[in-house]
Amino acid sequence: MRKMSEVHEIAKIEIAIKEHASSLLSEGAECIIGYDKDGPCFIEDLKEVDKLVWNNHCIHNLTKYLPDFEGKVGIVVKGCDSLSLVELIKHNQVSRDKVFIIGISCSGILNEKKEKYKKCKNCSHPSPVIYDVLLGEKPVPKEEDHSDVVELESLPHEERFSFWERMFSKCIKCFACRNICPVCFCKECLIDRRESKWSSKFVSTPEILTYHVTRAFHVADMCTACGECERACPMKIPVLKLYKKLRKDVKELFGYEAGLNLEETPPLISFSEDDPEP
Amino acid sequence: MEMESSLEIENPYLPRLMKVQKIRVETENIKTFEFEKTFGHLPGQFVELSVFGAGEVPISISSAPPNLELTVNRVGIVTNAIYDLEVGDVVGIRGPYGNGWPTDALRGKNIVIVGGGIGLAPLRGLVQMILSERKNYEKLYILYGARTPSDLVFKQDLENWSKAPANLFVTVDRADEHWKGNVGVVTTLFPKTDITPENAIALICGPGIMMKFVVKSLKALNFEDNQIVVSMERVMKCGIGKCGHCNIGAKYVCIDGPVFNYKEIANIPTELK
Amino acid sequence: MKEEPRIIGFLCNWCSYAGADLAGISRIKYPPNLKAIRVMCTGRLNPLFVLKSFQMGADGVLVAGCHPGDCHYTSGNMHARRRMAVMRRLLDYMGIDKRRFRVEWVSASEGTKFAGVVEEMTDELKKLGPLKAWRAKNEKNE
Amino acid sequence: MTILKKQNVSKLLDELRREYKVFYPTRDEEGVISFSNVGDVVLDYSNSTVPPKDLFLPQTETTFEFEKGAEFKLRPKVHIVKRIVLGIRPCDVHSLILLDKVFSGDFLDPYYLQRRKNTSLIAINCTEPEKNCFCSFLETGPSLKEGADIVLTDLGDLYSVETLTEKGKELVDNKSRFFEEVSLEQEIARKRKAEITKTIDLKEIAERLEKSFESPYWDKVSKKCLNCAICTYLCPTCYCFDAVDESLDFKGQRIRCWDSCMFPSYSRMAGGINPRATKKDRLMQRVYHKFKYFDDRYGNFACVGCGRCVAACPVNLDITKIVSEVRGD
Repeated sequence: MRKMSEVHEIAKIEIAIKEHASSLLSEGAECIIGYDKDGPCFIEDLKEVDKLVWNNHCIHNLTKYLPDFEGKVGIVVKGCDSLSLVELIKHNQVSRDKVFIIGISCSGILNEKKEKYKKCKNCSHPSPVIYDVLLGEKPVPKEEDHSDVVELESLPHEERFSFWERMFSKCIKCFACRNICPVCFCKECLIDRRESKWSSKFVSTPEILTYHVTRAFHVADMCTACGECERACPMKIPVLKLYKKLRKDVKELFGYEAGLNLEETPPLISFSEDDPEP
Repeated sequence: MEMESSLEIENPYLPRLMKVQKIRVETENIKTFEFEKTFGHLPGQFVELSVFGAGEVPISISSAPPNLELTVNRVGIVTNAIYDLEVGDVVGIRGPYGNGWPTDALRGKNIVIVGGGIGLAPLRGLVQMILSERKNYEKLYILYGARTPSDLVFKQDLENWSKAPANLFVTVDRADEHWKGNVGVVTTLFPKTDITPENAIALICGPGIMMKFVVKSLKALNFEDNQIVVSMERVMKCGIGKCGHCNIGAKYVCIDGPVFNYKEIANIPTELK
Repeated sequence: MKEEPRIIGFLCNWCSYAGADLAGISRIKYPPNLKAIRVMCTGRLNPLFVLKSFQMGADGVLVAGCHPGDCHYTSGNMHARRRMAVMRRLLDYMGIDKRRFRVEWVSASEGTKFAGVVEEMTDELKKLGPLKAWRAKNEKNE
Repeated sequence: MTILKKQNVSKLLDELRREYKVFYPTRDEEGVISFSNVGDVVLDYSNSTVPPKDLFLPQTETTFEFEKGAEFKLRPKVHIVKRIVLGIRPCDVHSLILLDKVFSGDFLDPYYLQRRKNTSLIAINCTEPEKNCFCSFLETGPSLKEGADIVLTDLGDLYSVETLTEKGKELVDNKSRFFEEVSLEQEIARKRKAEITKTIDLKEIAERLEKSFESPYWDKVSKKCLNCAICTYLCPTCYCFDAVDESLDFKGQRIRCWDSCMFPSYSRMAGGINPRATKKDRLMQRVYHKFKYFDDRYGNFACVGCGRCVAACPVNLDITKIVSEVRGD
């Protein structure tokens, strides 16, 4: 249950979102990417600003949609989402001056059963790291939780493999994890390229493993563990456990965390003389 | 596990093995392959052609029966594999599929044939058929356009048709130094002809954008929708109305087409993209 | 018959491939378990190469390139070093023992080192046994 | 009436397994429900996460193998195994009736039809639908009147058993020791009636869709679509498939696998032209195909109201909302 003060806080945020949306649209913004009662929404008309909400359905990472727009847009961004936005800007998918960031400090989104979503349970960045305006009270960031990764690491190889084998044998290759991922911004995915024969349409567990490991590797230094992939998965495969491992390794090996600032060079497109040996 | 008696179903996915008998180079990227004369087909029908290991693609038959000739442009994985075939190589063929041109409805009519690029392939068999029983038809116009002179297919046929009792007009989008004919897209040929909609049927095949503009030109000449017949191209995987890919409205290009009366598809806005 | 380990080696054209060649012409004995694939630089290595190797039946994968600092293209191997470090840990996490994926720096003059690496790896893979789990199965149960 | 006591279900299952390959709903550790022939049977489920259509149209299957060489060989791979699907829901049974229409006709699909012919269906009526179920609007549930061989209805500690076909009757007769004949008229009254709460407005949908080809509504509603294949892969009536060759050297196979009209590659022709190039085109195709084109061709909507696409869409696209809202103006 929410405390009364929190309810007030939520209502205040919603009003502020609407106000910012109105002024942005009247200043000529192409669109406001926010939430309505059905999830992601795109407000282009001042008359529709009232549709915007801030409540417990606002789980989606809206930064996914930013590269679809060319003009100036306003976007509602939670703490976790802001990390993806940093990556998008860093990788030239979004230009900073074309986006007005309505940042929201968020204490976690509740699902239908009034429990925190899985991805919100161990939130390390409740407050946006990048914003033009910040709504809500700024909570303190927590250390990122890697306990589930460590737990799996401690198992013997066979058990690790059978864990992933069982998980990925469920995969139906709907590609929701890839398509919802903000940092999977390639226009054409390697996995879809039939010419190269690197991937097969034959759905078998090794083939699925190859897909997921390839994707994990491709987003290794961009993944911000926003958790959208895992939330989207209809088969409830804990894919985040894979990506979090990469975040952990990249941090341990190169001291880098994706999504935290715009200046740092991504480690997998750079190197240093004294890098650790593989 | 206990086996139950199997249904007696002929497997429509199983191709017939056939050998390439002759190959003719049409352009830099287009070749015509000749096979045994084993099946009866209608001009405008197509087959599913397999190169095992590469895959299967729908290819329209470019000859009049009983000859079986397939003209292939290399654009993807499978068509590139087809392009590399040699005489004697084994391929798989399923079909013939589709409805073909409405040959009966053409009798006693003035016929306007408009082809663009390799789109002349499904029309070639029709022209051959009409010329072989010329007296059954009235005037015959053949309008053909390609990007450049070197992209013109069936050069020998074009040569023959120019001497046959037909009005042949050929154009290219871009000429080279040897080209003495028309230059411009295929629709620029219409003013050079005396085509009228009276007792006429127009049959079109070519890239989507070309067909769109040809339909426009024909309508400007007062052709009715039902006097226009088009042959459509879509992604196809099965050729027999199962896989869903070639769906246009309630129609499947593979079993309801590929030849459509323009009236059938005119109301669906995505049809001629 | 016991299955012999199969190793796929991605060898850099400018050093390790020549190193392997040198091992050969110097008649240094080493196990015949490695199938070499020449790449122009270890920086060319796509993670898919490694995954596909395991999927197609390799028990081990060796990536060998120029010593850090000696890359023919200035820094290809330096990039590879970072990527392979991540890859190696990731594969291990997925259940492919670290020892099945090795990255070594072997120069054109290090025939002996090359032979040693292959020998060591073959021995290790013999102990680990075949990696069946990742191989492509061709039929899902009906 | 005939009844089956709940405690006899597993015994019946064991017995059936001697003669048939039996598939039934199972629940995994993460709570995903799917049809399988191993694991514990779960019959108190609302609906499976994945529809049982893959038992008839597998996600991947080999249509034939080929071998190049001195003699060229083709080997078709049609599977003929006697099977039973136990615990299939009415909506999913109806989806098979729709798929039957697609896979028969002028060309018969032996892969699908062999499986259908050799599979008996023991359905189970719905007494507790999910919040996204809207089968009553499509008359595919919550109770089943046709399409299965046997229908069970949960009456607390027992199931009432109705046989709908000769095959079903034979099955019950052969295994009569697991079933009981009782007069339980009062029990029928106890039958919980399923409450469908979700609605879909199908009034004049064909006309409304006909008129809205150019409607700006589609631009709006399609903007958030991610073009993943959840909605189509989890749809029990989606049947589109792709066919590709997989080969190494001289041997190989032609496989067919599910494909989705939500993928750009679905309609992209070799050479790059794509008649359905935008999200909007693809979403429209899905909706039009389900509620107009399929109806025009086969006389039914290609939707059975199972609600899976609504429940699983990661961005809350709701086809019932689209169908109810779309207007020509």
